[in-house]
Amino acid sequence: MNIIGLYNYWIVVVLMMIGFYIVIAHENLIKKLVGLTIFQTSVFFLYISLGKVSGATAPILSEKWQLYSNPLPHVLILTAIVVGIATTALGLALVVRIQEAYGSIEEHEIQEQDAQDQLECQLEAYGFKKKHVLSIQNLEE
Amino acid sequence: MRDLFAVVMLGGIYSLLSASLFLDLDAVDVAFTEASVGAGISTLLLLASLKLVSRYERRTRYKPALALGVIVVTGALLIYGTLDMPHFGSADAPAHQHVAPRYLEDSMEEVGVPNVVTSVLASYRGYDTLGETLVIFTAGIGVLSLLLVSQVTKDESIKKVPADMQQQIILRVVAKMMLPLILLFALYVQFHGDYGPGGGFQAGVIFAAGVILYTMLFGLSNAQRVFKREILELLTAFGVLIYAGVGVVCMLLGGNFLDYNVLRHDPVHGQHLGILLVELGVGITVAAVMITIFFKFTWRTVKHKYIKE
Amino acid sequence: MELVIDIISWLFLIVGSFFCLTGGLGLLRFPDFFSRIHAASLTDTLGASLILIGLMFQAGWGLVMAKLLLILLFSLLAGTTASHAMAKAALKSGLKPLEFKKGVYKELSGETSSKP
Amino acid sequence: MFAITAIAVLIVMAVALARAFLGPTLYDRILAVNNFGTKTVLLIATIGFLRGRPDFLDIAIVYALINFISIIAVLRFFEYAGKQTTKEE
Repeated sequence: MNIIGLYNYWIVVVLMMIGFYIVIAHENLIKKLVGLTIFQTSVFFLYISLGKVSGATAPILSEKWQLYSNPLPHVLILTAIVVGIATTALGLALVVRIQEAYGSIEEHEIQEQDAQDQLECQLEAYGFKKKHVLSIQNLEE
Repeated sequence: MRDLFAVVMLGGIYSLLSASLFLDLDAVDVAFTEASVGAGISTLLLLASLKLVSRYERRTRYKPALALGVIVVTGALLIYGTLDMPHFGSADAPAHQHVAPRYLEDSMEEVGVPNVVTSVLASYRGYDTLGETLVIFTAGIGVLSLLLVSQVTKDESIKKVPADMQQQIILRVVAKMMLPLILLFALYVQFHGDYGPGGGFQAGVIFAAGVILYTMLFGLSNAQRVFKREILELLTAFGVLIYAGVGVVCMLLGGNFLDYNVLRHDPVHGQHLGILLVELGVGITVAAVMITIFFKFTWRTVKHKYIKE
Repeated sequence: MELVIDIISWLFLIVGSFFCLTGGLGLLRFPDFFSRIHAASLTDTLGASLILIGLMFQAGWGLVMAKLLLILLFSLLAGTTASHAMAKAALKSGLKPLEFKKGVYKELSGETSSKP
Repeated sequence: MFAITAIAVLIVMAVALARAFLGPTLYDRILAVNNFGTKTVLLIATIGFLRGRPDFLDIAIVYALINFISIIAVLRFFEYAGKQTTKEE
């Protein structure tokens, strides 16, 4: 009984870890954002379950009810949800721009392109031309 | 799952489920917001941006072992941390001891609004909500500056691109019937927020959802004839201005910033007026920002299509 | 009188739940998309309406009744329209209904499968 | 009695969820999402009566609306994507 009463936190932890796993293991940026949303929702669950009082009802006062759940977490989470969607929208806008700039939303492809660009820049600084870069690549292969 | 469309759809189901769970945990306002924001707007935005990026996730090198290890360790630590937490649903948890009883007991006399969530949101913690509104405002500006489109291409091509669903007659007729109901319901949610679940955030999102429905079925150019870009940008700022303006008026009348008691002779009436105005400001900002963001995403897709053809 | 209303409302709720369950069964067990949408949308409309009417009997006159009526209106309008749009979109994208012939299901009109 | 209805609706929701996971075509998933949404509306209405506070039906109305809008959105964006893929083929 002592430990069973904590099940709400365990659900939160499991959800949080699922979201975390998606964020770190997947390379697709849209999927990362979905994972971030799941992570976010788990935090919402944590707060709301903290505010729940068993046998109580929603904090809208009426004469029939005496016991209400805690309204403070509700307020915090309500605004957090709306701020969360604003952040997600910003993230999606960034993803769209990344797609336009790199032609891909897979993380490692973006990094490869970046590394390639960096290499070219450095070589150009030392006086090499693009032709040389290509020949170096051929040698490596 | 590699099809990102399926991922987005399952995400929609997930957020419907979580909203039901919030309802079950007595958080009606939160369930309201999650239903309209999580299931509605975020699915719409994800879909709109999926249209711009590739639909399938590429099969990539995949190292689950390290990630799995990290999350198992973190999860175990977190579960160890929960062992000291108060039990689920217990009434004597520390979270219920501090300010919450005061809100529940005094809110009726001090603010006179049955929905305690609204009174805490708009009155007791008005500063916080002002900050949140500013965050949304900032996010709107961020999306605007990221997805800015030059004015020249806009006017030429916008008339040439018809709405995607021009041929769906039944949908258009039904949507026309539902649109006034949706907008009316948004207004009801806006002004009934004192007595039931609802308020500025939810109403703004529902209003935006109605406009988005119109945009999807009748085309961006028609929608932008009603909601001009300049007007939307103005409204975005105007909502924040109302909110902060109420605070400044309170200061001019001799109270503290956002202290609504001084707005009228009777403090409770003053609180009513203040909450009404503040929620109106929040609603205007949220609706304008959401519509702007959706327009920007849709405009990107229209532009891509135009360039391709 | 109270008892009569209760019994009527229970009847509506039970029948509505039954229709919902059959719809769910069809959604799970039917072989292709078009039979599934048939099962789901038809029972959905009837079951949801019955359950909502059953709840209306419990609510009595007032704001709650009005809201239930609004939900009923929305679900009638939106549910049917959404089903129509889904079926139309599926048909346009090249999904073919199945045909039952000699103990096996085949795609109608004999064309080759073009499932996405 | 409300409990029986709620359980029936919950079962159907579980079935719809299964279909959304299994669904061989994308349209099966869309159908499952739609069905899930309408069932959620019913569940919320029923839970309201079960808890004895049926004044929270606003949320059910919002669900009905949002469900419709998101189905339309999915169809619209997917139709476009489908055209695009056929063009490429």
